[in-house]
Amino acid sequence: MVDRLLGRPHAEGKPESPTAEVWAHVQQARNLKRPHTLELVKVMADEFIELHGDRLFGDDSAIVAGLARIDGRRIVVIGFQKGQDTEENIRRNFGLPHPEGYRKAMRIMEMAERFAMPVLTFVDVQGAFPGAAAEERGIAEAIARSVGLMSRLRTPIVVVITGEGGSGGALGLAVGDVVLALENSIYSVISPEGCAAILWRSAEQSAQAAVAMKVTAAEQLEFGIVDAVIPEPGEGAHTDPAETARRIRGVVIEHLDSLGRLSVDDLVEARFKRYRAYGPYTVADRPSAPVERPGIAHRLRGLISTRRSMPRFTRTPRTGPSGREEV
Amino acid sequence: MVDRLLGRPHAEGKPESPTAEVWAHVQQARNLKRPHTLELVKVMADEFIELHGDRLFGDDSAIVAGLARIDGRRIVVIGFQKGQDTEENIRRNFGLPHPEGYRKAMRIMEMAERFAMPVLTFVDVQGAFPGAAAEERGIAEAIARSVGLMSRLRTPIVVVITGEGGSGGALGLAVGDVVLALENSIYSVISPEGCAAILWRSAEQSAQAAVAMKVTAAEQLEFGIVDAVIPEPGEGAHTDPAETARRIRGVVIEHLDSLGRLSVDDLVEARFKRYRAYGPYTVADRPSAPVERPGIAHRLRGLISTRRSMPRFTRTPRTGPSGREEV
Amino acid sequence: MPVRLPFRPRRDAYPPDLWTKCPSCAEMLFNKQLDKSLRVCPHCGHHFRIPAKVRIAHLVDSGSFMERDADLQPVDALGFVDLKPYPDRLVAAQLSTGLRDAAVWGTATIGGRPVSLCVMDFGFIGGSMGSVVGEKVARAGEAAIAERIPLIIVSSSGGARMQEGTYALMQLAKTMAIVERVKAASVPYLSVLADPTTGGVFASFAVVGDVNIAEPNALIRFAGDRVSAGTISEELPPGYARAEFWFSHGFVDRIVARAHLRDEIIALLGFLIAPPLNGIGEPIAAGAFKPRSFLSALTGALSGDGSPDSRNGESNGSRGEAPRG
Amino acid sequence: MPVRLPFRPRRDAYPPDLWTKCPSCAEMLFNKQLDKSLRVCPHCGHHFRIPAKVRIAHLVDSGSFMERDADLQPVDALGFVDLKPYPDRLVAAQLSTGLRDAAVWGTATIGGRPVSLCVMDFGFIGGSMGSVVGEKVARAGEAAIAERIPLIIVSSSGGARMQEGTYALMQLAKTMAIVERVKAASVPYLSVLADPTTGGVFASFAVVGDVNIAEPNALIRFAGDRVSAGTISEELPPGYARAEFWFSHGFVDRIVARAHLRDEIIALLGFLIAPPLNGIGEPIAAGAFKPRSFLSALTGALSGDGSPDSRNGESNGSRGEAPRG
Ligand SMILES: [Zn+2]
Ligand SMILES: [Zn+2]
Repeated sequence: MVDRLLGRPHAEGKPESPTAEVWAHVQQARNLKRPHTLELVKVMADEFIELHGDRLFGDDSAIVAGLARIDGRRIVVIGFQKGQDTEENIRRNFGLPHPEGYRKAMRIMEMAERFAMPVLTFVDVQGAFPGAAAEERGIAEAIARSVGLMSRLRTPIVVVITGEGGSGGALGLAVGDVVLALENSIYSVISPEGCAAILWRSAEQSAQAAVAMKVTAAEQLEFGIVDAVIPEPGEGAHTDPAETARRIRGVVIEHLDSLGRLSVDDLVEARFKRYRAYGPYTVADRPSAPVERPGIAHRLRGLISTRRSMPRFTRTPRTGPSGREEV
Repeated sequence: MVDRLLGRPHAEGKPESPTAEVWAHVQQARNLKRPHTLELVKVMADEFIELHGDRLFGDDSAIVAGLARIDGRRIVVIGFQKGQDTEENIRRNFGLPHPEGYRKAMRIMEMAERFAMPVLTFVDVQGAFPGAAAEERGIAEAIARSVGLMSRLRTPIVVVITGEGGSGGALGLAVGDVVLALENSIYSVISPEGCAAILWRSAEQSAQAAVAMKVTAAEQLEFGIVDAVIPEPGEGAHTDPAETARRIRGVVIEHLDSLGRLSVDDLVEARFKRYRAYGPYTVADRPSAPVERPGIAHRLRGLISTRRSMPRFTRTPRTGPSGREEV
Repeated sequence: MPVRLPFRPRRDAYPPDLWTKCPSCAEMLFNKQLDKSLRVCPHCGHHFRIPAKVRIAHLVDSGSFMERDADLQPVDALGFVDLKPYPDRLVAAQLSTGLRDAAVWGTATIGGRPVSLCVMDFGFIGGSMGSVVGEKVARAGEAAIAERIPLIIVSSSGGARMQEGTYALMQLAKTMAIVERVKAASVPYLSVLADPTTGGVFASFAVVGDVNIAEPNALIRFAGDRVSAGTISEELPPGYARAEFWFSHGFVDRIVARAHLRDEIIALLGFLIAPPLNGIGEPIAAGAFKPRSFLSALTGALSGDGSPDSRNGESNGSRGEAPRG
Repeated sequence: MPVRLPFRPRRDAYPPDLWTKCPSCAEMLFNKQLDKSLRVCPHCGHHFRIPAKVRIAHLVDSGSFMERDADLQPVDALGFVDLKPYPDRLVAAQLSTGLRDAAVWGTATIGGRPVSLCVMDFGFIGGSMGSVVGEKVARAGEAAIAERIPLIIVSSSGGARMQEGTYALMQLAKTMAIVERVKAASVPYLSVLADPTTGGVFASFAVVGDVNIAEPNALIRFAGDRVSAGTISEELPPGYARAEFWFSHGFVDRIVARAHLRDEIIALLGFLIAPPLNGIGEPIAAGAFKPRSFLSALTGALSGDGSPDSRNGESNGSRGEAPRG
């Protein structure tokens, strides 16, 4: 497990196939030398005070949270924290959070709301800790409630996917007004390994699964799940963490500015509509192809200036009464 | 411990001293044959659905909670549950709650607020479980938050002290608009044993401590901590649990009627002022004796008809600027 | 306008004259008898998984269910291909179940009380949640809010539908955003967790009911078997992640056998009633803590422009203090 | 109108020319030096308990503290007698500390920012909380709300004061009712837990700060030693119920040595700022979830003629399907 988590730097030469290229991207996203929340905050913030504990059971070292001053603004920063070496990784449970991490995050988010501080989250997690200790203390409940809280929190939320955006564990800190992603990050509904194990019944098809799920930041931008991709310096974020942090800082400040101009009511309503609108479908009795035009989410995100492309699939508007039948 | 919890029926003849009389009262309050929450609900309610779990860690069997229909009203009932025999007592942890019990109670109270259901609590607990398992999972935090929630819950709360009103563990379910007490119940800031161990440095002075703390329902009525005392049938509640339940039922319905006539805003404001006003003190530069007249708490409780006497001590109104000094 | 797919008998609509072997006690059960016992083994109590429409028929007042949005149709947004293309899987699932996707929602009465009901169907690609399932959950929640009737969701799902990628993941956020509004509107929500309720469904709407009801022995967990087996190896105790496990860990209020589920829901509906709205569109018992006197007094004290009284008046008036009965 | 008790030097105001033995490392410490190190052992870091006014002097901007309500005086409501009468204990404590009860509150600035500050004094009957302490905590909270300045409470207490019976118990409710209002008003609250913070003080305001700060190795627990020893016998691990224990169990945000406490508070005050009130006396960022369009749309929908079509239309409209592009 350590080996996999430590990742491998991608090969020097050109990857020989599109699949290999995607897999190299996945490995890049997992490179433990990429900067994590604390490394990013150290560069981005002039001041940072970490807060601890869920006030219920424990303090999860795989999720960190605190108060930061960035460009003179008071904000709350919450993010996943892998270690950069084996020792720290063990201490941080390989960056795999327990319920306490999300419950700490919720506590700090409610504080952010109370004191009118925007929230910035950094997402880089393989997934929630899949062991019994997390399960029996309600990792599912913690993620569900954190997602629900973020959907209605009355303060701006900016999300940055910095590495692995892994499944519900990632989503637990990834609901926001603006979702940014580092160039080499990934975002997926299940890890490529998990997907391959289930659909191909073989973990060896992980690269194929990564291709099929379209996990790369660029593809997620196309889907409208991500609003903007932040280019990484040099050979990737791990080669210049400080420059990576500075780039994130610039984009985040820009978005905090935009979001700060909205009323809290408009902000929360737009966020709701964004998530309410996600996911394409058609209506069977009007069998036209999915309409290729910007949807609600795009219109709303138009409120805030972002560099992004059109979502390829959007919801078909419901114009007539729905079909009904009796059982 | 079992022996002590099982209690001893008080002697047939007259107690020989006032101290012995108070101690007999304490033993009466602890008699395990007294009806506890589930036994009372069984008689009082036409329908009861127990709800379980704190949605965080566990389900505490020492605190029960559920939905009840009493006299056609939908209400929420929450209370402590000792066992009536050794086997049930072990299963119920001798009625000593862990944090999960208070957190379950809070969850159900919030539901009561959401669905506009009054809350009825039954208080009979020696105290919160004093072991490490409760301590480390935050029994203090759970009690504090439950007390805080009850101080502002936007639905009527009727509290009935049925046996032992033991310390913070009891208060965690005992903040309400009306606080009733069964005739033989006790209410104290610390158990007589605990008080004796600390102040007399000997648990043998427990009876003396009970006398000093004025733990009986009648004394608590005098203090204005309890609003009305419900007489027990026969030789005590344990001799006729069903009649005890019927008597409680009548008084509770009467108070639910009164409280239902208040607006929620008035109700919550009156409850706040009640607890805000508790506790006598004087002001040194106006060294008159404590004023013997009804205070804010009494005036507010006048909104609801209760059979009670005057509080003996009330807050002196603060009419001038307070003293200041520099350090 | 009823919309029906061409369908063949689904695989869990057993021929009534044949036998089924109970996977728990190995008893041979006559299908007709099994249907009569609501597909619960009369010998060992094993609860067979059941199709959504069978579940609905068990729960609602006869003839009261009005299905809504049966015409919602999934889309292959990713062009997803594993061992076979996603569209092929969809067509196969549609043909075998007669459903367009893994959830059915509509309005009905249960014991005479109107409800908004959404039921998942494990027979459709493992009850997985893609955009259509999320949309149906959302619409069921919105109908509950609009009509101030209880929301009931019966979950049976392997989790998010991988073939829809992060759109499937976003259904967790979509459904939770709706559930938050259901709660803010003081509309009751009953979550029924049937076998299995796992992954992203457990980690969103299924776990946050006002009352969580589980069927006996239902498998309920976030981390899937294969996923967690491949990641963390640890011994799991017997009964791990079953309904009774969740009861003792505080996440399930009630474990209710299928034969009693309808009565249980009727009883709960007798208690959990959305309070009426006040004049400004908020539930009269809304939980927001707005202590009347102290905040409005502060406004007067702190704004200092000389009209604190009128402001107090507005503040009090706007909170709609109608007399209570 | 300054009010002072006649007092003799309190027992913890050590004569500056004498030595004190550190109870932790047994080192002999010169009192003048000990005062310079804020009564922290320079050898082992042991934090001596300190009187409220010494604590205040450590924390606030010099000369900024304005004590309030120093004239509040406890009352023997129960006529309580144990080994000696409660009034005798009060007089003795007042004479030895120069305080009328176990808490001092007032306003001050810390790093230039105004705060409402309440500090407990363990030297006064074990820092126990009776009606006066509860009243001072409440008034400190009310001042914080009224002036929209942060509330800071430094706890050091053996718990509720037994001699005041259930009136002391009610202080838990009084103080928590105030803290709930502090939070509802979006006013920051910092709780500092000094050695020891136990019993009813830990189980009320001390545990629920927006940020909980503990001094190193401070004893913090609900169940008192003697009480729990007499009731449940179990082995307790080393470090049990110390500040570091609570940090790892999630109840303490920060453990801060006394030498850094003022700077730490100044840093936190730079972040935790009560937002301004809106026009109707609520904080602009108030947490109540009031989704604007859907509730007001519902009011319109439900107060009207109730025709299902218009209801649907409005319901859809509230979902905001405006023209796209
Ligand atoms: Zn069987
Ligand atoms: Zn030392």
